[in-house]
Amino acid sequence: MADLSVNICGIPFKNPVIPASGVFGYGREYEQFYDLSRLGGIATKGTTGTKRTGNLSPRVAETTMGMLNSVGLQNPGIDAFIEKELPHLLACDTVILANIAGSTAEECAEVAAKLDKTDVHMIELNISCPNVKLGGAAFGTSCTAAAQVTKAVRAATKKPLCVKLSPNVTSITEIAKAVEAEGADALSLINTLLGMRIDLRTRRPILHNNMGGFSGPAVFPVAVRMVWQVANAVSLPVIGMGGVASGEDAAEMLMAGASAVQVGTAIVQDPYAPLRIIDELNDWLDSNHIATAAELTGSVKPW
Amino acid sequence: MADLSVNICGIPFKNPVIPASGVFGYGREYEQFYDLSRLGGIATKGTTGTKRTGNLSPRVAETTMGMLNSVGLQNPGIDAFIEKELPHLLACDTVILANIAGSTAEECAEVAAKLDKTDVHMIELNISCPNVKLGGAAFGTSCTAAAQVTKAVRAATKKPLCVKLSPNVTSITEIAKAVEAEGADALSLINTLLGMRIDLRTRRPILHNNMGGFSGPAVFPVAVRMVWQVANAVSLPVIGMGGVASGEDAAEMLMAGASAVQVGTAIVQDPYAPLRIIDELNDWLDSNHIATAAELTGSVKPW
Amino acid sequence: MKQDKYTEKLTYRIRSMEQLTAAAWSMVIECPDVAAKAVPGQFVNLLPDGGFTLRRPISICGIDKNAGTLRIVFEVRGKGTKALSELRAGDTVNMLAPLGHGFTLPGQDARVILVGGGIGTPPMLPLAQYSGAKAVVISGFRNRDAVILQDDFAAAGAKTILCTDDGSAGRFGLVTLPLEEEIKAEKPALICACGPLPMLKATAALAETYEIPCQVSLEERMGCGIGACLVCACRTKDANGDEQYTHVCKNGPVFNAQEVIW
Amino acid sequence: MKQDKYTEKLTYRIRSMEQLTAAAWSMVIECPDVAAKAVPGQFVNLLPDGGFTLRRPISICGIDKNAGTLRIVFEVRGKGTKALSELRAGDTVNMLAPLGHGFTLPGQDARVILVGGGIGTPPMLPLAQYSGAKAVVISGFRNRDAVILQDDFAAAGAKTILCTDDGSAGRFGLVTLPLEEEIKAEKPALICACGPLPMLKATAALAETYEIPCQVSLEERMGCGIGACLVCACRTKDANGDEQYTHVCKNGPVFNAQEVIW
Ligand SMILES: Cc1cc2nc3c(=O)[nH]c(=O)nc-3n(C[C@H](O)[C@H](O)[C@H](O)COP(=O)(O)OP(=O)(O)OC[C@H]3O[C@@H](n4cnc5c(N)ncnc54)[C@H](O)[C@@H]3O)c2cc1C
Ligand SMILES: Cc1cc2nc3c(=O)[nH]c(=O)nc-3n(C[C@H](O)[C@H](O)[C@H](O)COP(=O)(O)OP(=O)(O)OC[C@H]3O[C@@H](n4cnc5c(N)ncnc54)[C@H](O)[C@@H]3O)c2cc1C
Ligand SMILES: Cc1cc2nc3c(=O)[nH]c(=O)nc-3n(C[C@H](O)[C@H](O)[C@H](O)COP(=O)(O)O)c2cc1C
Ligand SMILES: Cc1cc2nc3c(=O)[nH]c(=O)nc-3n(C[C@H](O)[C@H](O)[C@H](O)COP(=O)(O)O)c2cc1C
Ligand code: FES
Ligand code: FES
Repeated sequence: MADLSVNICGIPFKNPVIPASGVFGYGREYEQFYDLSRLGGIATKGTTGTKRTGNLSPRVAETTMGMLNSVGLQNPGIDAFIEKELPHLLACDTVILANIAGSTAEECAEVAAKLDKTDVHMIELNISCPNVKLGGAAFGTSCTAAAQVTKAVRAATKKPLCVKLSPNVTSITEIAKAVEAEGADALSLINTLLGMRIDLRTRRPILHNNMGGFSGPAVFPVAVRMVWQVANAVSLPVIGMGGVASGEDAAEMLMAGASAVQVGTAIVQDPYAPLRIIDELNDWLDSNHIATAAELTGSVKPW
Repeated sequence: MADLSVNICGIPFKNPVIPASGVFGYGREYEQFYDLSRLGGIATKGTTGTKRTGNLSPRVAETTMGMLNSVGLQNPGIDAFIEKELPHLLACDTVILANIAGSTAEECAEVAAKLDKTDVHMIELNISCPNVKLGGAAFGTSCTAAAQVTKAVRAATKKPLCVKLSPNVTSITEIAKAVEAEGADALSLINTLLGMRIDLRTRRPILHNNMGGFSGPAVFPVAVRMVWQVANAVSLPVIGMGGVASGEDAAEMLMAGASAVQVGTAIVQDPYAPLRIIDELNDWLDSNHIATAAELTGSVKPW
Repeated sequence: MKQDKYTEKLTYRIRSMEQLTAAAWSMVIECPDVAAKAVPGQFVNLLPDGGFTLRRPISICGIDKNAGTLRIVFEVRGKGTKALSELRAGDTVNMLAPLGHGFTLPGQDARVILVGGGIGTPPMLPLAQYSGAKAVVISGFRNRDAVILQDDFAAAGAKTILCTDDGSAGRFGLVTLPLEEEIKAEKPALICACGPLPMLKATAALAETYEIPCQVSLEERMGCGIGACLVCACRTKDANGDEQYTHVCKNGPVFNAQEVIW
Repeated sequence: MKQDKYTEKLTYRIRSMEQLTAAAWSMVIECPDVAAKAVPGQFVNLLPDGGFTLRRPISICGIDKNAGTLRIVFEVRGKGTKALSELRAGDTVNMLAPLGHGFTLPGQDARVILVGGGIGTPPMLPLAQYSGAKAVVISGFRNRDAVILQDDFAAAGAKTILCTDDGSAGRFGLVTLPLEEEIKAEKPALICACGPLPMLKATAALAETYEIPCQVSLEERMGCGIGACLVCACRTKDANGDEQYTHVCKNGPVFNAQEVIW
């Protein structure tokens, strides 16, 4: 048994495998399958200042070894989250990353301020949702906007702040540096790429939103590249995600520079995916005589 | 039998399926498998002002339903291309798109000027190669640089000029508009996404260049999205590519707004891929009682 | 599909596989734990082999708690259902089930009308078996070649009315005609329906006109199938009539017709 | 793999499949058209089933023009070779072959020394069969459990020298020791080698010292396998000693050792 524990911003994680925001709801649906305390942590569904109903359906399309979604931040709003979901989550004996978003920097800051008074472990600020008109990717694709929203949220909370970056940019390292300069404690990446599929029979986009967020094993090489670039550009810990579906994928993401990984699409396909990834990572470490998962982080030797 | 012919910039193509630049060399290797006149056209390997040896090996890595390459524009230089390869290609009875690149706008213009005096049908200006230090993606990721190199090449040739765009940008439509404004006659997209893979055993990037160009079925949803965005942003014909591997993929790319498709990675896997795609596109049109391939172009009805 | 202790939990053996029409297949799956819990109107979510990302939702068409089996009937539409149709008795299938909220049934002695359209017909069978002679099953198909399950409905003791769009089998025309006739003949306690949206709409409209409770099974493209990923939203009204988004996989697939915003 | 008239052209039947060691397999493929053209040192490029993008290059280990078959011997290294190892006689495999530039051999009466390291040993077999008693085959393996093909070399009539890194079979140590002994015993007309880079380097160095022509078979990650995609570059010198990039799949895999920039 390798030592899988990792530490990010002073928070101890049992293992580096975290269900990604948006695929795991608030965990309740997965409790029928296993004890959530086995997870490294849980990133909750993106929560905004007030309730949102999200986009019209269809909101999902399949792609070759991936998927598109256009949920559009459907959530009950921060007050309902804190009241109805958070107590249960905090009782789960795992690290809770509250994923937040908003149409304006003020909304994000307000949500963060409310969470600041709770026992949530970390705030993950999503500046990269491709499925909403305001905020979302608009924050994540400009250094100025990314810096501004990070600054506002930073002022609103002393909680460890992880900013979640968009891959739909010319230079993700510049955004990363802008966010680091405004006091982010960690970075998570990648959110979904922007993609599209068309139904040949109806000649309509499969998603009612026309375009949507592209995730899953297909995007893994882009995610590894960006994690590597960002980890080398900033001195913050990085949580890597995008296509992680096996223990070996997790090891690769850690080597690229991540301190932990999040798992999204793989869970949509199979509720047991995070447990399998934890086991496989452990087995891989053992069979390669590596004592700890933590020592993988950033261990790739570039040419 | 549906009518597969299409017309781009006044050039008639027998069918809309074109082997993409870089995977088909100058066609010679494929003649052992079939008659090149069956192809809609051929995009030749990127050619620069002088001979280039490319990057160190390994230059290729496999990804889930995709691949990375870091060839780095290995080619014999424009003079050797015109002298040794072009005559043979022009005798093939198909449309020849000469793909060109360079470290500076001047180099690109010089190459274009030399081609201007030949019978090549179209020039495809690659401003998006992720595998070279100078030029390449540096042109394709800034509106100013993209405009500048397009302007220089435009001044050097009266041939139909297709500019090949990079997907590694925040807004591909802005680059497209900048290039349109400088006189491009057509656009082709997408070149490869930037990706990375790591060898877990050696903890080294698989590619000697660390990062490389990501292509294949995995990237298809990004390509469809960008083709749709660009086709709606400019009034130039678009040649779509990125992951096309079947007749249905080709139909989807056409619906998104492409006038023809290029096929890269699918040919690396299977030399017969373009013929299969032509046949499948024909069968799909026939079984859907659609008379011409051309009428698919841009026929998607957004929500 | 790589087998490990986690996939094993979702792996079930196929007892039998039968082709019903050119496109439709009937599969019986050995799954005692699932069959024990399943109720009519619920669905299973199958992951075909061969590189698919998303599972395919298929309604439950038969529940045999003694044999410990479920039956599903599905049509080949795209690549995923094609792959499923290539499975044979003895093969295994990766399945998450039973999922969703099923039909809420009146007593067995209450008259129910069950309306099925095309491949929406299968989930009506367990209801017909429950209500037996008190059930009227009205099913509609494109044409003769698409007709399925009529013998099963008859065997359940239900009054079985067949319609086709082109009159090539049973009655000519839409299911709403015999539906209205049957309502007029004797008002049922409940109408249940599954099929294409226009059919569901028309059925719900008739139910409203005649003030009969109506439950409809909806379709939406799905991800997780268990209520977590929120991709399968459909528009419904809450008790106050306010629009809310609910999720077909968890709150449905069966909804009271009055809740649905058509 | 979907079958159509194009994939059919590249689809071949497996005649036999034999496990040689824990990791190594021997496959005989029915391919009269390929066998008719193939020469020693060439390779085949196999596309495993199951969602792989790239083909896997494997050297030809046996050419039977009468039977119309090729033999290959490969080791399970990653997912692709694992998938190939699961094929059985009667299955088919998607293959592009024969590819590349093979060995250029002297007359059958010339003494040749064939040096194979590990899974680089298989391409030496057709050479041994050609030169028979005039061949000396020196092969090196990690340990006893990895040893392959020694009986085949002996059956070809070649002098067969086995080395292992740990001395668990044959001689203890590297192949270069017996290689130098054999060179000294009688200078060969040619040395051929395939195996890990350090072994090839050492072999080439000895060949240069003793001024013996030497041909080496190189490995590089490949794409198309036919010389078009340019991903399999290796550094070689042209006649003037100028560095040039050549391609393992087309200009090789067999090169004159003197051309190679190590
Ligand atoms: C609750 C529910 C119950 C269903 N019950 C049955 C049944 O009993 N018998 C039956 O034949 N079909 C049923 N369907 C429809 C069935 O799920 C689709 O026909 C099937 O998913 C199509 O998959 P494919 O791979 O063949 O098509 P593709 O078009 O290749 O599938 C691509 C993606 O779109 C999704 N998709 C495509 N069409 C539909 C659709 N109509 N509904 C939902 N998702 C779709 C697929 O699941 C997949 O994710 C049901 C659908 C739902 C939501
Ligand atoms: C000309 C040539 C001849 C060869 N002959 C033999 C032989 O006779 N027997 C044998 O066992 N092996 C041979 N090899 C090596 C064999 O190609 C690799 O072991 C195999 O491709 C590994 O594939 P994988 O899916 O198991 O590994 P993975 O690591 O999963 O493969 C990932 C990718 O890397 C490539 N790759 C990984 N290792 C190598 C390698 N060493 N050389 C080239 N590509 C590699 C794969 O082809 C694939 O594209 C030969 C290689 C070359 C270039
Ligand atoms: C259905 C779905 C919903 C998502 N919702 C959110 C969200 O609310 N907030 C967020 O930051 N990311 C969201 N994401 C993005 C994921 O958290 C993750 O960044 C992305 O899917 C890449 O990881 P993967 O390839 O493992 O899925 C969502 C992804 C999916 C598939
Ligand atoms: C091995 C390889 C070499 C390539 N070389 C070039 C090139 O020289 N010039 C160019 O414009 N694009 C080049 N490309 C990009 C392709 O032309 C194409 O844009 C990309 O691969 C996406 O298409 P695909 O997914 O069908 O491969 C190359 C791609 C590959 C895989
Ligand atoms: S499919 Fe995930 S919530 Fe319904
Ligand atoms: S593998 Fe394509 S050129 Fe060698």
